Amino acid sequence: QEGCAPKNSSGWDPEKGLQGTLSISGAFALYPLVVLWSEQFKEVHPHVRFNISAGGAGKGIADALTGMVDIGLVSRDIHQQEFERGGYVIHVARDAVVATVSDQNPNLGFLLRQGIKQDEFRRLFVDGTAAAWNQINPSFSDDDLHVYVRSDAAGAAETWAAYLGHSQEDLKGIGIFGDPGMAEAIQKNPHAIGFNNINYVYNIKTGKQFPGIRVVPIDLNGDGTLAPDENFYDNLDSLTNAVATGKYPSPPSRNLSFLVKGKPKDTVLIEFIKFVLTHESQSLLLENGYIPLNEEQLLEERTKLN
Amino acid sequence: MTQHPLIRVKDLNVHIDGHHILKNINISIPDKSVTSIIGPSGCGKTTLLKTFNRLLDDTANVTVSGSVLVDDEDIYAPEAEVTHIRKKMGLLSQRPYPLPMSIYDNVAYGPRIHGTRDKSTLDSIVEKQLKDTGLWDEVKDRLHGPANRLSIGQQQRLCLARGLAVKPEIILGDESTSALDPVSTHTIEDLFVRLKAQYTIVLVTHILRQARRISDYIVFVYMGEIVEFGPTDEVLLHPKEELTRQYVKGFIS
Amino acid sequence: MTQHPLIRVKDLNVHIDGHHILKNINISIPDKSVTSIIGPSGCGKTTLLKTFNRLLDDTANVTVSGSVLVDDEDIYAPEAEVTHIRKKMGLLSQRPYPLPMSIYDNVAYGPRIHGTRDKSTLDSIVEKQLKDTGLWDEVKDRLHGPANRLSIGQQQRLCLARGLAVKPEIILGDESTSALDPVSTHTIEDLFVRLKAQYTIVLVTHILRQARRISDYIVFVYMGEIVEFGPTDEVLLHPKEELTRQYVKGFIS
Amino acid sequence: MNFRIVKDKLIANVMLILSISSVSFVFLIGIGLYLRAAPLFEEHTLLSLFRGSNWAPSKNQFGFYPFIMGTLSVTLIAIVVALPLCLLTAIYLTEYAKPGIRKVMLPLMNILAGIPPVIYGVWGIFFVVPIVREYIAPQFMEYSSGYTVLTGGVVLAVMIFPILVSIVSEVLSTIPKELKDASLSLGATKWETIKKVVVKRARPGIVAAMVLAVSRAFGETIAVLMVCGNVPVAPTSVFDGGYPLPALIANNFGEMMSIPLYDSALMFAALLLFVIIFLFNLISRIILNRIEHKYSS
Amino acid sequence: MGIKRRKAEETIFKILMVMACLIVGSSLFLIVGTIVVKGVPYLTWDMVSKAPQGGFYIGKEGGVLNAIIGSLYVAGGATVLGLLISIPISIYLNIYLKGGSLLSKSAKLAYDVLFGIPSIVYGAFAFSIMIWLGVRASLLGGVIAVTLLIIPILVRTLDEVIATVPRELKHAALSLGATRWETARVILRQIKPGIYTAVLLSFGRGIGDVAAVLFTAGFSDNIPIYIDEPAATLPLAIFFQLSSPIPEVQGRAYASALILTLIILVIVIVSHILATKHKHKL
Ligand SMILES: Nc1ncnc2c1ncn2[C@@H]1O[C@H](COP(=O)(O)OP(=O)(O)OP(=O)(O)O)[C@@H](O)[C@H]1O
Ligand SMILES: Nc1ncnc2c1ncn2[C@@H]1O[C@H](COP(=O)(O)OP(=O)(O)OP(=O)(O)O)[C@@H](O)[C@H]1O
Ligand SMILES: [Mg+2]
Ligand SMILES: [Mg+2]
Repeated sequence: QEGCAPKNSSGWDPEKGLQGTLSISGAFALYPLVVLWSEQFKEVHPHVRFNISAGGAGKGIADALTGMVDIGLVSRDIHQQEFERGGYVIHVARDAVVATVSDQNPNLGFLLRQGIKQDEFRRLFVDGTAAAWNQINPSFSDDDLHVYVRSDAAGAAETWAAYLGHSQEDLKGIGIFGDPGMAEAIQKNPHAIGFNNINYVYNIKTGKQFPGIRVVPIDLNGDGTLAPDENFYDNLDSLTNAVATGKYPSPPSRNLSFLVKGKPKDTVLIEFIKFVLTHESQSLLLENGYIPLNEEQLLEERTKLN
Repeated sequence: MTQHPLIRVKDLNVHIDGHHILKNINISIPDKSVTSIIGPSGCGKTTLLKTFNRLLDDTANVTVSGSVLVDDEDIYAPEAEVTHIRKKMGLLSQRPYPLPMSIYDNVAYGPRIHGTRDKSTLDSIVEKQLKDTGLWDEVKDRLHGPANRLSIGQQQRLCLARGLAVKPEIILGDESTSALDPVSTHTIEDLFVRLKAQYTIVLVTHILRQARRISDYIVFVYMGEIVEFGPTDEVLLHPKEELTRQYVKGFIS
Repeated sequence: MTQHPLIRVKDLNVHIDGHHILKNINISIPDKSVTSIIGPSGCGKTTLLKTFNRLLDDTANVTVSGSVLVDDEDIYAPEAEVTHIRKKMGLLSQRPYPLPMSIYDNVAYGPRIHGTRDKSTLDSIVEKQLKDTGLWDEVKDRLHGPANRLSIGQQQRLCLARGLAVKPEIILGDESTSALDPVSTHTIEDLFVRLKAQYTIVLVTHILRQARRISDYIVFVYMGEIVEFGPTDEVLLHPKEELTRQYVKGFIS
Repeated sequence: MNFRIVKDKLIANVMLILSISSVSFVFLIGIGLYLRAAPLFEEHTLLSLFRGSNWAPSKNQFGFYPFIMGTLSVTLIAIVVALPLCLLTAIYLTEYAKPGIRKVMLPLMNILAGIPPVIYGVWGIFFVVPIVREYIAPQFMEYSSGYTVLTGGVVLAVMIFPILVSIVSEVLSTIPKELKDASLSLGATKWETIKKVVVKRARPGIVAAMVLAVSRAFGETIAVLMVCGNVPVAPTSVFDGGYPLPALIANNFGEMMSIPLYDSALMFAALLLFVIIFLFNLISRIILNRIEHKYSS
Repeated sequence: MGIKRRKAEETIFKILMVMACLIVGSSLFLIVGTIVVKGVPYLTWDMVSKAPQGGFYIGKEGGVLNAIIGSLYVAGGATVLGLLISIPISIYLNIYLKGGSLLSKSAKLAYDVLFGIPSIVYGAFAFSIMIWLGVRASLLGGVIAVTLLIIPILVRTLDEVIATVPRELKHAALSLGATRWETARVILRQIKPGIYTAVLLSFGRGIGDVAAVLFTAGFSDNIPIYIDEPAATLPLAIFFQLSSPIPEVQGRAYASALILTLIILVIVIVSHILATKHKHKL
């Protein structure tokens, strides 16, 4: 039974059409999506084989840069050193990170009405000195303040930190493992604040926020109230719209990307990436809690292939 | 049998793994005397001694029925206090097993758990017991060395010393001299003879001469049954049963 | 000593843990005869037998110096082949240790590793050895039962049978009858006497009568030294050394 | 006949090679870790790595002190919790328990040895974190999130239960019955026999099992990192969060392995852990040898 | 110290022991209980009979057959490989070598150290070698990493058990002219229950570990057929599904954990049967 997998040469065959093998590895966040895409791609090009494995963004990058795989799946910013080693990045989807509190939070009313300013977030997550809510904003109650951050290295935390002008290691608070862990910890503690990827806050099917957890709006213009055009958190549609149109800033919205080594030349690879960048493929994103690229972004990414 | 019977065994039956090892044992062992159990290898002598001490208790697949009365107390009664019984009866097992400690600590083990803490008392107990068993000279320089480095014969005497140090009322010796040279054997036999003034002694032995030399009564066991029981000379010289006659023939001739 | 000396020991010294256990042993053990080693418990008899077989090799803190020649081959030479030597010499150890398998497999173990595979050959070897040692009747119904459930005396005979099944040229028996009743002892003694026609036999024994009955030569060991070595009657009846006289006194009187 | 001896010799040589190569494997790992950590030494002194308590790789600050303390405290708590419980359990199972209980418990241990650490972590979040937060911590302080070194230690303790109980029971069950009988017939109670004879005889094995369990505790990763808070600050009480070295490695390795200096720092963390485990084992082995020497036959 | 006090001491310790046993037992039962309670509702026949179809990880059709098979391959392969390596080593250290020789001492130390090295480090180590050799994440890589991980467990457990075999037994076999190897086989027979314990411990560790397979075995939805293909493993599938935002998928994580538990249960039972069968023969 055991032995080596058959190797087939990659390229175009007049009889079979596209044929070859694509190896992909990297971030868990993108893995389910890529699996879906590959299934659909195979319906059109049945002679293309996929080897997809998950193992973390760094693993994907390392694999791609050493030529072990064709595509590395990345859910965080690419570091300078990784570009220097030949990393070539094509964005394929967007995601957003939002601040979250429990719906039992004593300040929930205030929070929903006036939002939190960027520098207040900075005081919450980076300074780490505030012990009570009213030390952030005098109009809040004097309840204890508990700040939750991610204990595992995660794209979400990195992105949230980038929004505050820092990196993940600068975030101060109690470390919680994983996005689900964070959502649960927030639900259980009325005095806590944390952050999540949007798909852990909104029910994808209904578009509503999960019970027990609420998004903290960002007071984008810092005027102390939440204007209607800053308030798009009611359901998933309006939020993703805001992300797609750039109303919700980036970061904390972020790109999910493919990393390949050097500009792609292999036909199968290019075809697959092109396929991912079609509207049809992008439409899969929404129902999975991710946000499609908008028209300009799609164009921009496609030109990277030429 | 003029003396007061100290151990009374009634209708004792032992099954191991479905084999009937001891069959309908009924016997009264007299006080302050030496009783020897003789019989061919594998006839159940060791098993019999172990039932006196309830050492078969935690072996798998063993059932014991009947009763063993020691000082009129049934040791197989549910309320019987095993530790107490075992202290009263010192079993010297057939295969010597030194405890994993020094020679000194082996002998001091019993007195210590029974409450003797005083160093000099322990010292004198150890010395006395080792001298009694003729081991003192051989080991006095390495009392604190590991006991399992001793030769088998030395181990046997050590285990004797260890067993006697708790001053049991009843001594059950299972071939206690089997690994000993004539001189040491003599020492131990003398010891038993001296001890019988105060204690009740039950010995298993294969050496009929030894049985003759030191015992007052003899039990002959054959295939798990008691064939004959009586005063030494009667059993050895004028056996009533044909089986016994056969067995002691080598001795008589 | 008319016979050809089969085992020649030269200047053998054994130290264990810094204690000098065997001192300057020089002896030639004759072919096709029974040589008995006697001596008080702890004098080094077992150790001596073990050096013949290189069983001390893997014990920590043991140093052996001198040479042991078997058939003119020095078994302590660096190039000596231990397995071969051990097959040639069957050591029957003082404390019987059945291997963790059935009674049958215990006896068949040796023949099997030495190449006998045929079932019926093995069957007959097992039956013969068990009959020779007088165990057959006692165990024939449970040949495939575990060997460690046997009584000590049965174990001893089993280990004898197991050791003889290998057909060693030299038999080293360490108190091989110590746990046996007179009848079984007799069987084993007879066996040895029969075997000596073909084999060289070295026995350790404490029973001087037994030494007298079966052995041609006697070695008397005392505190790690050989005190006297000679034909049986000479050593037992007319000892040259005072120490020997003392030791065999019990026997003579 | 000769074939057997040749076979024996051949096997001996193969085994010798296996044994030696496995010993050198330790060196290989040590050297490998050192080489991969080496870039870090070009910019930092060893002392500053040990003593520094700031962890900010992007600002080139690599202080490992909090992680070392995190590792030590979580492991210590785990051992303090697990050791007495497991010893008593193993003794109970081998000596006192009815065969029925024994037959359930020992296989259960083996099943548990195979449950993935993630599940222990999840279990810790479900049960241990709330208990610490709601019931234990409030006795001592105002607020604790429940994600503390104590929680980590307890979860870790539960994780090493199987290995401790299994090995100790295995060792205890090999003590010959005759030895126990010898002590019992001197009038010792069963407990005295266990305390003074069984445990003594089994001591090398028990100590070895303990050493193994501690080693395992040092290295256990996922379950601990899920519950111990992972704050890179040296804990000052058991209700503080902590950040053990293995957690640091596991957290960041997959994400950051493509960044050279970060990678080196993680390999240095592994090297540190390696050294800690090595020293611990060396010391306990020296002690173990003393014991073995005293009681071996 | 009267008999009463001594009995009292025994009673106190007996109570402590029962309590310890209860604590250990109940914490362990709680873990299994959690898995059962949370996993049973999601445990369907599809879970064990199908590989993930497209969209399995967002709550659609499929199962974790790929991971079940991957795990069995990885843990089974590693256990067999590990036994082949570690039985000879522990025999060599205990039977061939003189007690207390330098090699045996340093080997034991080495294995204790290896035992404590986190599985992530084994994973990283194997991964470095794989990059160096140009081997990509695959079944083979996973088997190698897990083998490295469990060898110390096997060697040290076997070592401890062999050390308890009385020397007389070894001598008995040797003096029948058995070679050291044949003697070793007798001793292995004696310690068979210990071998089962060692195998179960290491198989368990191997099948349950995430970090060692994370980088080395990869993760793929295909049922692995070839040894150089990436293969999913159950713990990784659990780890991965647990982090999903979709409750359905999280539930399947517990169902997967339940499957894993059942696999181990089956193996425990089978080896128990083997062990008792052996005892009968003895
Ligand atoms: N480590 C040690 N330290 C000191 N003496 C030791 C050590 N190991 C063995 N001995 C001694 O070596 C001597 C020889 O032992 P051996 O077993 O050969 O005696 P033996 O003649 O067979 O006695 P027995 O008739 O009782 O079997 C004994 O006195 C024993 O105490
Ligand atoms: N599990 C078992 N199945 C069958 N027979 C058994 C079992 N266990 C013990 N026996 C038998 O019980 C009998 C009694 O054994 P015991 O040890 O009491 O004999 P003994 O008279 O002391 O013999 P020895 O003089 O050889 O020591 C032996 O024949 C032994 O084989
Ligand atoms: Mg007996
Ligand atoms: Mg001897």
